[in-house]
Amino acid sequence: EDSVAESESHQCENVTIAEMTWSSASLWANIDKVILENGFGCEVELVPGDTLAATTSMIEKGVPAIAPELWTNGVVDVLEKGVEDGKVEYVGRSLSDGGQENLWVPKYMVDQYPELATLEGVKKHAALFKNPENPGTSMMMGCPAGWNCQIANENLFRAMELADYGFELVDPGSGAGLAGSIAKAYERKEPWFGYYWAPTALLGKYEMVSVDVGAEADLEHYSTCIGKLDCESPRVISFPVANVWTVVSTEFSSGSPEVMDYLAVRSLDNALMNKLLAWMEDNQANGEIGAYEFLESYPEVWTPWVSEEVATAIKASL
Amino acid sequence: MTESLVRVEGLYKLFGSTPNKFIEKAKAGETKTDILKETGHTLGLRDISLDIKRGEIFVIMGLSGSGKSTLIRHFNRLIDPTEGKVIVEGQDIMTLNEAELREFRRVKMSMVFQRFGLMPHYTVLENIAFGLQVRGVAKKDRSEKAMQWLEDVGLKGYEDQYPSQLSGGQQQRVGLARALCTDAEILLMDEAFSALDPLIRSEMQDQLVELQEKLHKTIIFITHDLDEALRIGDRIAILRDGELIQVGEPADILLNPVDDYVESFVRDVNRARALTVDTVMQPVKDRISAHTIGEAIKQMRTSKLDYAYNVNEDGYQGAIVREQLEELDKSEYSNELCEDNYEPEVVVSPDDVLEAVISETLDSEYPVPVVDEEGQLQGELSRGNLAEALSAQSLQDPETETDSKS
Amino acid sequence: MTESLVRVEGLYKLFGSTPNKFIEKAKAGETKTDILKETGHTLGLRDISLDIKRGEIFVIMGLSGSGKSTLIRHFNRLIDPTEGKVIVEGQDIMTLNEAELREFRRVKMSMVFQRFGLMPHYTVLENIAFGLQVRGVAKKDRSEKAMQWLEDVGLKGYEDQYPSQLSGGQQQRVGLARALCTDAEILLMDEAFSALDPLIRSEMQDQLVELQEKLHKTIIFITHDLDEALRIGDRIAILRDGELIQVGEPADILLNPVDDYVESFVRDVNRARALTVDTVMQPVKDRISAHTIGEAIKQMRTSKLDYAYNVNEDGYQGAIVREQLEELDKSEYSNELCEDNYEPEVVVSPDDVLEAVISETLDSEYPVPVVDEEGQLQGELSRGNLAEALSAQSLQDPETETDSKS
Amino acid sequence: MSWLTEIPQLDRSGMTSLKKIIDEAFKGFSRQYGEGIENFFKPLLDFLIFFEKLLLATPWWLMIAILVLITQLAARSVKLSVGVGVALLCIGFLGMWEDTMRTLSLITVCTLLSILIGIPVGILMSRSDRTQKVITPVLDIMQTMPAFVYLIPVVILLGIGRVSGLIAVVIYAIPPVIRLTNLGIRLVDKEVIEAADSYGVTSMQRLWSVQLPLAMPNIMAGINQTIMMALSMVVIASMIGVRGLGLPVLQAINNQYIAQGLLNGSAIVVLAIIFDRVSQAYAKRSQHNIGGQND
Amino acid sequence: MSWLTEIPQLDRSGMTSLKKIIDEAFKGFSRQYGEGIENFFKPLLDFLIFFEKLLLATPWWLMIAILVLITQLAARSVKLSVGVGVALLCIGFLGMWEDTMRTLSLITVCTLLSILIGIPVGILMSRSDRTQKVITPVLDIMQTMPAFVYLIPVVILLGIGRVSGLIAVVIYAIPPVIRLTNLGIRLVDKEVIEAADSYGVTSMQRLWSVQLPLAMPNIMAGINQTIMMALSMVVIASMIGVRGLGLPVLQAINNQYIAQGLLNGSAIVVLAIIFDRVSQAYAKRSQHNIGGQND
Ligand SMILES: Nc1ncnc2c1ncn2[C@@H]1O[C@H](COP(=O)(O)OP(=O)(O)OP(=O)(O)O)[C@@H](O)[C@H]1O
Ligand SMILES: Nc1ncnc2c1ncn2[C@@H]1O[C@H](COP(=O)(O)OP(=O)(O)OP(=O)(O)O)[C@@H](O)[C@H]1O
Ligand SMILES: [Mg+2]
Ligand SMILES: [Mg+2]
Repeated sequence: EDSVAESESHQCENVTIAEMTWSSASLWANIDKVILENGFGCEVELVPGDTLAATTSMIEKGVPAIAPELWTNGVVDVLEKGVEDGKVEYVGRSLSDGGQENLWVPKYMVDQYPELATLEGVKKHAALFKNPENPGTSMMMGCPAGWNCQIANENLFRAMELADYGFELVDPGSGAGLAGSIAKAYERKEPWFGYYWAPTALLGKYEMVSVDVGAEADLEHYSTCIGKLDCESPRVISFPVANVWTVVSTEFSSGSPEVMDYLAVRSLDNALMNKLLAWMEDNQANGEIGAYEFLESYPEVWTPWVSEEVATAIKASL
Repeated sequence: MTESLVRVEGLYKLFGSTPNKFIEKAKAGETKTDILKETGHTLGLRDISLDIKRGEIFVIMGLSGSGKSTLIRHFNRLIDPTEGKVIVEGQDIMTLNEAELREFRRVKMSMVFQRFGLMPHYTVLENIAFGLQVRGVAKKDRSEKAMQWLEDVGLKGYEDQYPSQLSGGQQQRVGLARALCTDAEILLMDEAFSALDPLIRSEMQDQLVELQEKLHKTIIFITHDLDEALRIGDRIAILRDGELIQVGEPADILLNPVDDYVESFVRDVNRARALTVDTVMQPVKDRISAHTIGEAIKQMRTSKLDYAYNVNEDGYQGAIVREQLEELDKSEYSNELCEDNYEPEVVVSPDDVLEAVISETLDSEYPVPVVDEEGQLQGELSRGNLAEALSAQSLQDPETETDSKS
Repeated sequence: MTESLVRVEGLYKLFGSTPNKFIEKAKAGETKTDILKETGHTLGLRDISLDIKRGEIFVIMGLSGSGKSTLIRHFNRLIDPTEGKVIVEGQDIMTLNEAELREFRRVKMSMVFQRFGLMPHYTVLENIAFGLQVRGVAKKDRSEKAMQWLEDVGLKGYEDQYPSQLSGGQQQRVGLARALCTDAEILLMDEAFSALDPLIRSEMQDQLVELQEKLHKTIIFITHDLDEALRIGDRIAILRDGELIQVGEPADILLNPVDDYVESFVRDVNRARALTVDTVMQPVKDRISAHTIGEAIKQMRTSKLDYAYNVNEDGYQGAIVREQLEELDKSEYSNELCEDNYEPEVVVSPDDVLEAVISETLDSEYPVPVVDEEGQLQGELSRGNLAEALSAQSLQDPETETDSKS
Repeated sequence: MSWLTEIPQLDRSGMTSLKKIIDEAFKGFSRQYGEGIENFFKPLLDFLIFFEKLLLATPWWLMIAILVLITQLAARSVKLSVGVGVALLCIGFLGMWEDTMRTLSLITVCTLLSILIGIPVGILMSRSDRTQKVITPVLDIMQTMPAFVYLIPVVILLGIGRVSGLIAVVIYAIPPVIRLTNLGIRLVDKEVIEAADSYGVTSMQRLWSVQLPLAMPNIMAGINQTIMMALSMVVIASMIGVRGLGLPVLQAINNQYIAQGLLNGSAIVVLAIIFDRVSQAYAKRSQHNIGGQND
Repeated sequence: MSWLTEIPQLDRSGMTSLKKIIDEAFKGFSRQYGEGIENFFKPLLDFLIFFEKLLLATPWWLMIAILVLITQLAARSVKLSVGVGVALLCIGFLGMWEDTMRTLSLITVCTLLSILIGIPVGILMSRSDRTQKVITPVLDIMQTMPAFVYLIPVVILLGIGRVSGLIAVVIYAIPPVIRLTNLGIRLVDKEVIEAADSYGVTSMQRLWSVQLPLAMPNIMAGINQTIMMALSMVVIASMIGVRGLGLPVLQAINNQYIAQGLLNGSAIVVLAIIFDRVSQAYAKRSQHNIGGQND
C-alpha cells in the first residue's frame, strides 16, 4: 500500500471533496474519498455544502476541488460562467444516464384512481389535492425557492394550465420541506402531487408514480423557454434528463492527471444507484457506510475505473 | 392594659445553612463567638421569652448585633424561628397557613424597616399608600390618606419624587408614614427614628405616644437612644448576644440594672430628662398635721423640727418654718393656719422630670415637697437627692440614702 | 490648628434635569418648596461658604433633608456643584483631571456613607481592606491592617461573613472600619454612628477624638445627635433647607443660637454634659488678696464680704469665711493665712463639664471657685448659675446675670 | 485492545434497528394522532391566514399610517415614528411590500405568543428552584436542538406551512424571555420583597407591584432577544414553506444573489428594529424611575 | 390613482440594475482583496485544523477523562462530572464520536472567541450611551440578518470551510453576551459604585472589583445565550463546509430520517449542556455570596 501511495501521490496531497447532503452525492463523495486516499495516496477532506455554496466556492476559491455529483441544471448560469472564466471544468457524468426529474403522485393514489398517472387524471381529481394553507385551492408542490427547477416548474404549471383547475403552485422552501411534505402525505396516505427527482433515497422509500404529461421531452424548448425566467409561451413537455456531472476546479485538474483520469471514467447508472440507495435506506446508512458497501460488494463495477495496482491497493485497505 | 398581645416562648434562632444541626450547641449555652467559630452559624436569638401587652409601647434595646431586628422580624414571621413559639392574640403564628398569614400581616402588623425597604419604582406617595393598596383600598381613598400622613411626617411637596431622590432621613420618614398609614394594630418599628434630626424626631415621638394613647396601638420599638426609650417606652427589654437580659419599666432599668452590662448601657443617659421626681424623692420625715398655729408649733417642738410639711385630712397644706411661727404673738396660736403662715408655694409633681424641677429645688432652702394631682404629699426632694440623681453615677438603691459622692 | 484645609465658596446645588436653567431662582432666594413646586428641581445647597481647618472635628447638623449629605459629597466630588468652588489645600478640586481626582480621593479623603455602601460580594475583611486594595497594598499587609480595624470596631469573628449576614449596626461598623483603614487625612463621616448602640458609639467617639488628637486628622462629621456633636465637635455648622445658618464652637451655638431654629434645635441637649464650667461661671466679685489673717479680715470688712476668695501673686489660695476668721484671737491676725483658715478645698476646673461638678456645687454653701491648671482663679460657679444652665431654657447671654426663672 | 483507539460502538445492525424503531414509532404516532393534532391547530392556522390576508388587503398607505401610529402611541418619539414610516416606504419602493407584510403577520403572532407564554413560564420558574431545574434543560434543548431536527417530525405531523413555521419560531424564540424573566425576578432586591411581604401581599400582588416592575430591565432584554431570535428564524420558517421575506432570501442564497439577499435581509432587520424599538420604548415609558436621576 | 392600491415601486429594470451593481461591486471587491483577506485568516484556519486534529487524534478514553476532569475542576460537582462522562460515552456508543469532536473543536473556539470579544465590547458599550446607541443596531443586524445572507459574501470571500463557519457562528452568537454584559453593568447598584469611586478606584479597578462581579448573573446569562446560539448554528455552519454533527442532521432532513436527526441533534444538545453547566458552575463557584443566605 505504501509503495503505491508513494508512486502515485506526487501531486495529490490535500484534496477537498464536496459532500452534498443528499444520499447519492454523499455516497459518491465517500467512494471518491476512499479511492483517492487509498488508491492515489491523497489526503482527502470532505466538506459538506449545498450545491450553490459549493459551486460558488469552487469558482471563487478553488475549494472544494471536486464536486462528485453536481446537478448542474440548477446552477447552470454560475457554472457556465465559471467554465468560461477557466475556474472549473466538467470531468465526467457521475450518473451515466442522468437524473430523472418529474411530477409525481403516490402509488396508493394511483391504485385508487389509476387515471392519476396522467396529467388529465390529475386535473380531473384536482379537488383531492386540497391546500390547507389556502382553502379552496388545490396544491401542486413545486421546486424549492431558488433552485433552477423552480422556474421550469412555474413555466410548466402555466403551460399545463393547472391554475384553471384550481391548482396553486406551492413553494416548499427547501429540499427538506419538499421531502417533508412527501413523507407526511405518504405516512398518512394523503393526496400529494408535485415535483421530485430521482435517484433519491426518498423515492426509494416512498413509492411514487411519475405523472405522464402526454408529451415528449424537448431539450431545445426546455433550454430556450421552460428553463428561462421570461418564457413567454411555454409548451407542455416532459422534463429532459438532468445532467449530473462531476465538476472539478481547474486548479486541481491541472495538478492531478491520474485522478482526473479516474474521475472522467467513473460513473454509475440509475439502476445500480437506486439499488445502492435502497440498501442505504434500509440500513439508514450514511455515505461512508454506503461507500464501503459499494466497494466491497461491487468490485466488478469499480475496478475498471482505476489501474490494477491502484485497485489492489484499494482492495487491501477495505 | 395588662392583656398579653404578643407572647414569645423559648425562641431560638440560628442563622446558617443547617441551623437544626447546631441548635443544641446554642441550648447548651455555648457563646455566640464559639458557635460562629465552630460552625459558621450565627446565633441570632437564644431562649427568648417575652410578653408584650396590648396598648403598650415596648422598647427593645441592646448592643448592635444583639438580635433586636431578628426578634422583631419573628413577630410578623418574616423570619421563621429555629425553635420556639410566637403567639399573637393567642394564636401561634407558626401554624398560620399562607392566606391566614397574609391576612394577619395586613391587619395586625405593620413594620418600619431599619434599612427602610422602600419600593424604588414607586413615588413617595405610592410608597406610603402601599399598605392600603395591598388591602385593595380604592386609589382615591388611599392617596388621600397617604397624603395626610405625608404631611404629618413633613414631606409635603415630595409626593411625586422617587425614593432615590430623597435624603436618608426623608426616606426613613416615608417608611414611617407607610407603616402608620395602614392603621395596623401593632407597629413594629426597627430603629424607625435613627436617621431623623432631633426636631422631627421628637415630633414623631409625640405622635407615636399620641397614637398609642388615642388609638391604643401596641408599639414595639427598637432604638439605640436610651433617652428616647425612657421617654416613650412603657417597658424596655434589653438584649445581649441574642439573650434577654432585663425587661422592666424605664425607671426600673435605670435605677436597678441587673448587671454591669445594663448598668453601662444606661450610664450615659440624660437623667435630668429620664427620671421623674417620684423615682428620686424621699419619704417625708418632717410632717405635721395641724390646723392651728398652736398645734403646729407644738408638734414641731415635740418632733424638734425647724421645718415641716403640714398635711391634714384635706391633703397637703404647705410648708412651715418654725422660727417664723414662733415670731408670732401667742394670742394668735389659736388661729387657723393661713396662707401667710406657709412658705411661698413651691411644690413639684411626682410625674415631673427632674430637669423641670432643677431650679425650684436648687433655689429652695429646704427640700421641695412633692404633691400629686389629688393634693397628697408624696415625698420630698432635697438638693442632695437631685445632685445624686443627676451626677453620672448610678444609684444603687434610691430607697436607702447613700453617701457616695464623686 | 488654624490653617484652612477645606474651603467652600458660594456653593449652589440644584438637583434635577436642567439645574443651570433654574439656578437663578435659587440665587434670587426663592424658597426650596417653591422651587420644587415650580420647576421639579430640588434645592440641595444654597450659597454655602465654609472654612474647615486642618486637624479639627467639624460637625454638620441640620434637619433631615437640609443638605448635609449633599454638602459632604462635594468635598470629594462625588457630586459636582451647580455653582461655586470647593478648595482643598488650596486646590480647586473642580479643576482636577481624572487621574488627579483619583489620587486625591485615595490619599486625602475617605468616607463613611449614610447608607453604608458596602460591597455585597466582598467579605467583611475584604470590605474593610478595600481602600488599601485600591491603593495596591499587598494582600497580606492589607488583611493584617484590616483585621486590626475589624477588631477595633468589635467585629472580630465576622471577618468571613458577607454584609448581608450582618445586622445594621455591624454593617455600619464595617463601613467605618473601611474608612479608617485607609489612613486618609480627611475623614468624611455621614451619620457614621447612627445605627450604633450607646456603648459602641461612645467607644467610637473616643477613638475618633484620639485619632484626631494623635494623628491630627481632620474629621467632617454629620450627626443628628447634638450631644455627640457637642462632645466631639470642635466646631459645628447648622444647615437649614440648604442654607448655612450658623457656624461656631459648641458652647457658642448652645448659648448664642442665632435664631429660633437653632434654638429649638439645641433645646433638647443634655446641658449637664454639653456645657463646661467656663461657659457658665461668673466673674469673681468676692476676691481679696491677703497674706495674713489680718489683711484678709480688713479687706473683707472694707468690701463687706462674708465670703471671699483669696488670690495673691502665687495664684488662688482658697476661700475664706469672715465669720470663721473673726472667731480667731486678734493676736493671730498677723499670722500668715494657713490651711486651717481656708474652707475645705472645693474647686472645679473651667474645663469640667457641668455634670461632673453638680454635687460639689450643690453641696457647697457658697459659689464654688473655678481654678485653672495654672492655679489661677477664673471665676465662680454658683448654684443659681448651674440651675439656670441646666434647666431647659437657653441662656441668652451668660455674661449678664439674668433673672428669668421658669 | 481495539477499545484503546476505538470507542466501543453499537454495531451497524444494532444502530440501524435502533434508528428504525424510533422512526417507525414516530411514524406510527403520526399516523394515529396526526390528524387530531392537525385539527387541533386548525383554528391557529385559520387565524394566521386571516391575519395575513388582512395585512395584505389593507392599502399600503393605511398600513404605514397604522404602524406609524402604533409606534407613536407606544414610544412617543417622533423621530422613531418618522424612521419607521421611511423604512416602510423604502421597503415598498424596493418591491418587498407583500413579503414584508407576510413576515410581519407571522412574526407578530409568534412574538406575541412567545411573550405571552414566556413571561408566565419565567415567573413560574422563578418561584422554585425545583421548577427551574426541570425547565432549564428543556430550554437548552429548545435552543440548541437544530430547528431542522424537530422540523422533520413537525412537518410529518403538520405538513409544511404556517403552523409548522410558527411552532419552529416559537420553540426557538421563547427561551430567552423565559430565562431572563426568571433571572430578573430572582435578582430583585430581597429587602424590597421582604417589605412587601410584611404588608401581606398576595403572590399576585407581589408579582405585579414589585417583582415584575423591578425585573423589567431584564425582562425587556429577554423580549429583545426573543424578537431577535424570532426574526432570525424567518428564513428557516421559509424552508418549510412559509411565504414572506425568507423565500427571496433562500432564492438569493441558492443563486448567490448578494443584493437580493441583502435587501430582503435588511427588510427583516428593519422589522426587527421596529419591533424592538417600539417594545423597548413602550416598556421604558411605562416603567418607573428606578435608578433615580443621580445628577 | 394606482398608488392608492399599489405602493410606488422601483421598476423591474431599475431593480435589476441596482442588484447587479451591488453584486458586481462585491464580486469585484472579492477578486481584488479576497486573497489578502484569506491570508489574514490563514493562521486561524491553521489553528482550527490543528485543534480539530488534536481532538480527533486523542484517544477517546483520554478525551473523556480530560473533559470530565475539566468539568470537575470548573464545577466541583461529582454529579455533573459523572453526567458528562456518561453522556460522552453514550455519544461514542451511538457512533457520533468523531462528529462530536469536530463540532466540539469548532464550537469551543467560537464560544471562547465570542466571550473574549463580547465581554470587552459589552463593557465598552456600558461606558457611554453614545457607544450603546451605535452598537445596538449593529447587534440587531448581526442577530436578525439571516445567516444565509451574509454567508453568501463570506463564502465568496473565503470559500466554504471552517473559517466561514466560524465567522457565521461568531457573528450570530456574540450579541447576547455583549448585550447582557452591558445591561448587567448598567444595573449595578449606584451606591456601591459611588462607594468605590470615593476610594479613588481606577476605571479598571472599578470594573474588576465592583462592576463585573456584581454584573455576573447577567453576564452569565449572556454567556449561556451565546453558547446556546453558537450551538444552534452548527447545522448552518455545516451548510458551508464545516463537518461535524450538523452534516448528519442535514442528511437526515433530506431523507426524513427522524432518528438520525434526533440523535445528532441530541449530541449537539449534550455539548450545549456541558458547555453551559460547566461555565455556569464555574462562574457560580468563583462568584461571591451576593444575595446572602437570608434563611
Ligand atoms: N439624587 C438626588 N436627586 C434629587 N434630589 C436629591 C438628590 N439627593 C438629594 N436630594 C435632595 O436634596 C436635599 C438634601 O438632601 P441631603 O441628602 O443632602 O439631606 P441630608 O441633610 O443629608 O438629610 P438626612 O439627614 O435626612 O440624611 C433633599 O431635599 C433631597 O430631596
Ligand atoms: N441573614 C443573616 N444571616 C446570617 N446572620 C445574620 C443574618 N441576619 C442577622 N444575622 C446575625 O444575627 C445577629 C443579630 O442580628 P440583628 O440584625 O438582629 O441585630 P440587631 O440587634 O438588630 O443589631 P443592630 O442594632 O446593629 O441593627 C448578628 O450577629 C448578625 O450577624
Ligand atoms: Mg437591627
Ligand atoms: Mg444625609
